[in-house]
Amino acid sequence: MSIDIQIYPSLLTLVPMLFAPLFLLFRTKLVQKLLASLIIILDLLIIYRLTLIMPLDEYTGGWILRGIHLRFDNLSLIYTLLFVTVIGTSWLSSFKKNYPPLFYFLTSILLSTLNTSAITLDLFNIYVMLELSSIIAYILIAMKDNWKHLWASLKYLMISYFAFTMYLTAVGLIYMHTGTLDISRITGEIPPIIVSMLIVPLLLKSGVFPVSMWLPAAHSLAPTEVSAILSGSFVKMGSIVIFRLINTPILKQAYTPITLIALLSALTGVILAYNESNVKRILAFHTISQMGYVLAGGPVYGALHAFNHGIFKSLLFFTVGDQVEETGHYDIKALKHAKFPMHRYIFLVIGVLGISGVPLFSGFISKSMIIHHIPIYGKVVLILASVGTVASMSKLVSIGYRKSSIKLIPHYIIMATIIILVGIRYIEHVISLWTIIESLIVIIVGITIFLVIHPKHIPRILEKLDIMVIEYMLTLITVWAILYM
Amino acid sequence: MKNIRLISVLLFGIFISMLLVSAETISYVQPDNVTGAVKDTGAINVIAAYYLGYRLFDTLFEILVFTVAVQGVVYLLGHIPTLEQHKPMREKAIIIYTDLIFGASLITGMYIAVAGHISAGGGFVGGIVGATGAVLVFLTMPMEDIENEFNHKYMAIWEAVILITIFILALIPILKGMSPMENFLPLGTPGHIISGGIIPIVDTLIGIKVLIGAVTIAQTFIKHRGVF
Amino acid sequence: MEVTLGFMGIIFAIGVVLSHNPMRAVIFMGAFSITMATYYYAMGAPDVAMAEATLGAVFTTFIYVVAMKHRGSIKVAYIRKEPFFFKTNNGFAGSEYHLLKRFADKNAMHLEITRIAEIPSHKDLQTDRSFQFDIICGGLKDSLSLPGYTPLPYHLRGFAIYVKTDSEDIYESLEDFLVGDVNEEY
Amino acid sequence: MIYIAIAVVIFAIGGIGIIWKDNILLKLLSLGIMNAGVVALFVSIAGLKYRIPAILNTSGPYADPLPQAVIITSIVIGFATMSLALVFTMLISLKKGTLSSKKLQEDIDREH
Repeated sequence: MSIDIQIYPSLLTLVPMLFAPLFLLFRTKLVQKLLASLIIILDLLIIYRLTLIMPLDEYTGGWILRGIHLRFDNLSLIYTLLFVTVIGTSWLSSFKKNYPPLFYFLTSILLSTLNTSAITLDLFNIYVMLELSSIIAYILIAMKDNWKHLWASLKYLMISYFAFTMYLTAVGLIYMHTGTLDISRITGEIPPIIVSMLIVPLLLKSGVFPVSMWLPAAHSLAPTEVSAILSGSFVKMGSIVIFRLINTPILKQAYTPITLIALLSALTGVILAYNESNVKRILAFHTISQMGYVLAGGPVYGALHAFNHGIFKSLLFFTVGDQVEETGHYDIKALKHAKFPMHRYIFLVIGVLGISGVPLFSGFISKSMIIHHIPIYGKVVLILASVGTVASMSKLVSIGYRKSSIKLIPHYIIMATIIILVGIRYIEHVISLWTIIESLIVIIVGITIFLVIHPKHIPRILEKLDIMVIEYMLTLITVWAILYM
Repeated sequence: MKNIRLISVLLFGIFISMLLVSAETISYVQPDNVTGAVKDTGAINVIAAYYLGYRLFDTLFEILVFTVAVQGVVYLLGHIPTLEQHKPMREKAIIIYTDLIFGASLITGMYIAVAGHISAGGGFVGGIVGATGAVLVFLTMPMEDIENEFNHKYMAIWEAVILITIFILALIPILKGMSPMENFLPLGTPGHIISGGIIPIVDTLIGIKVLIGAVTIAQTFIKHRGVF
Repeated sequence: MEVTLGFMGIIFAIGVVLSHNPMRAVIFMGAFSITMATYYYAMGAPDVAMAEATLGAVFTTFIYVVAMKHRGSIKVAYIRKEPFFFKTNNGFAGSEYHLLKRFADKNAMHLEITRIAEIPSHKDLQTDRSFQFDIICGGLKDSLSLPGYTPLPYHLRGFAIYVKTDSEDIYESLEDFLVGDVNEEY
Repeated sequence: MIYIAIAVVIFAIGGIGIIWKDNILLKLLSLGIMNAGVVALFVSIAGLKYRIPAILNTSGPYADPLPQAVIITSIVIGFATMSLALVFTMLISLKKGTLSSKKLQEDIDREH
């Protein structure tokens, strides 16, 4: 093959897709390692080549206006980089464990669906991506043969299939109204009821508070690498589609309800996390909270925060998940007797510093950007949420460490390096006396709260299937009502 | 719990009635989607032209959805022990008729798959029609015979190979300087069985792939659950 | 024509939603799929109709029927005692048998019935691995002590069905069933 | 417009079934109905003006082929989701001996 093959955005998807069945054919570990690294390297190469000529439009099959419209731009760049990094590191981590070939097959298809969601501009194509990635998630969550996992997965299946069917109805009605499925060609006003049917399933997919109570059970029960993939990359899919829709007639006036839901989610997520004692569920609730930040941030700052969150959340899930699998304890009290080994604790702390928004770490950059570009009511809520983040993360750090021999674990190091590099490289954009004082105050208040207020056990009533449906319906009607006014 | 369900049914009802009321405000635009499709793809079934031409990208994912489901079902059902009490119907007449029907359904399915670009049907439907016949045969066969004749391992290999072939067909145009998923074969005369470039080829491959996948699902279900 | 088909579809859909028995619901579902396939054909979509007829009506129904066959099984051991639990030429009979059968049908479960000669001794229950029954019955008094099993008295005073204490869910649902406090809505 | 209404009503019946039923199998069947409702919606949109299928050996004007072409994908996705959901249901009922979603949820709560 010559080097000057012309490059297309769709290659990002076709490459992992092409290699995925090979995982089922060649079941030896060595071949699987080779294939995994080949996919990651090729995808990174394609992303690099695409950045040289972006923004780049493609209609599949070369049929202008009739093929599916794909576009590679800044937004796609951030998201595809995130997806490739998270899935690559998860593979790196999974080779030490005993995963069936099916895991690699599913995750490489997941990578291709995630990549597609980052480049596609076609409403129906987005539906296919939503469904395929969810089907993969159901199987990944249910891989352990335990009825709790199966029930978490089935619950998620029912609520999300219900939601995506609604999304598809909205797509049909939009097609009827405008005669096109291409986001960039939609013109004219869309009735608010259709907009709400289109948006709420995407919110469910992005894991924000009232509609996504499937998330804690699913993300905490899954094995370590699957949790990292789900929290690090999978939930970002909804947010990128929402960002794609922002400048179109569909979402022009609809951003207010999304911001409100995002703020609610940012705050509720940390409250629930603070009162939780299962370590993996703490992290899952943080995903709910941080996705609130992402959606409140909008396409520029939100996308950056999505990247940062993907990186530090997967680092946290790697460290905590490895610890949980090693000791068998989920409860924070039990873990205080089985402390982290030194080499794991350091990376846990780096992840915590990232998520808490401490200067010199990546969370600081995107969090201060979001806080400074949001209206004043949002500012207050987000600062409160940051305080809560620090408080509940202090719970994790307070588990403590024991001395152990030094081990170099590559996937921890990759993630930690990215956190610190991003944190240092972009610090000049946000640094000022005010942001530093602000973050210091947040940290001090957060730690004080951790020392003073004792967490209470909150019953998991919000995670029942019936309640989940009612949460969904309420959100749907609220969004519609706000849009209608 | 009952109250909560009642409330959500009410909310759902309100929402649907709102939808029905506001359906009046939705206008209808019919885009001109038909002319030019035959010239572009060479398939006189314009639905196939969309399905395997303009929107081949979606269809690739659709095949993947099916494959993922098959793999998931096989993996998850592997957790429960196989059932000992598969009792096939061993009457001669039934065996002969099911075999005949199997043959007929395979041929019908193949035709539906191959001729997807000139008449209604297509790979998916063809594959499932073929698999329905195979399911009938399963009712009359002992489990060992089923496992010998429809060997899991070989079927898995074929499935993966066909999947890769379809993806390679989507990627070949790049080497010729065209964009991926473009129809790189000559289009032929519209209406003939050999026309439409890669469309009949992809249709056939999808047909075989779906046949294998559906047979695998049926076989796994019967193996672990028994029939009727 | 099309409108009639559409309304038939609506009626079958209501039939699925209103039926309490899963098997009947699946049959309604098959009828619904076939009707919808005809409806799509009448609306000028033969490709969609064929996909719906083959995938929706035939294959999905097949999978449902196979999957519904018997989900889960209860291992029952019985001591032959005439009015309570005994074997006739065409199957089992007796008051306790019918009680259990109705319970199993309601929960879509399958009874695996084994006959035992006499009330198992303590030693058997504690040491013998083959005593892995969920339920022991056959006109037993509720004053017996079988380690690992809890008596569940039912409406005939003084008689009980012994349920394994570990299998909590069978215990609870059977208790609900026997007490008559079953107001689950399907 | 009556065709759109029929589709939305079927969709609504499925949705109510999902919410109201307690048995998981019946919930899944209702999901299937909901999916069929959406398919009917797309087919109705395609045939809103003309109902001759777009196979060009008859004469036009034809129904809109695009909604018909895309909705086949949705049928397949529905089938795939349904078979997976059935497998989950079977495994759960093997382990827990119940299909009531209420009971399963209570069991989960009791373990904490």
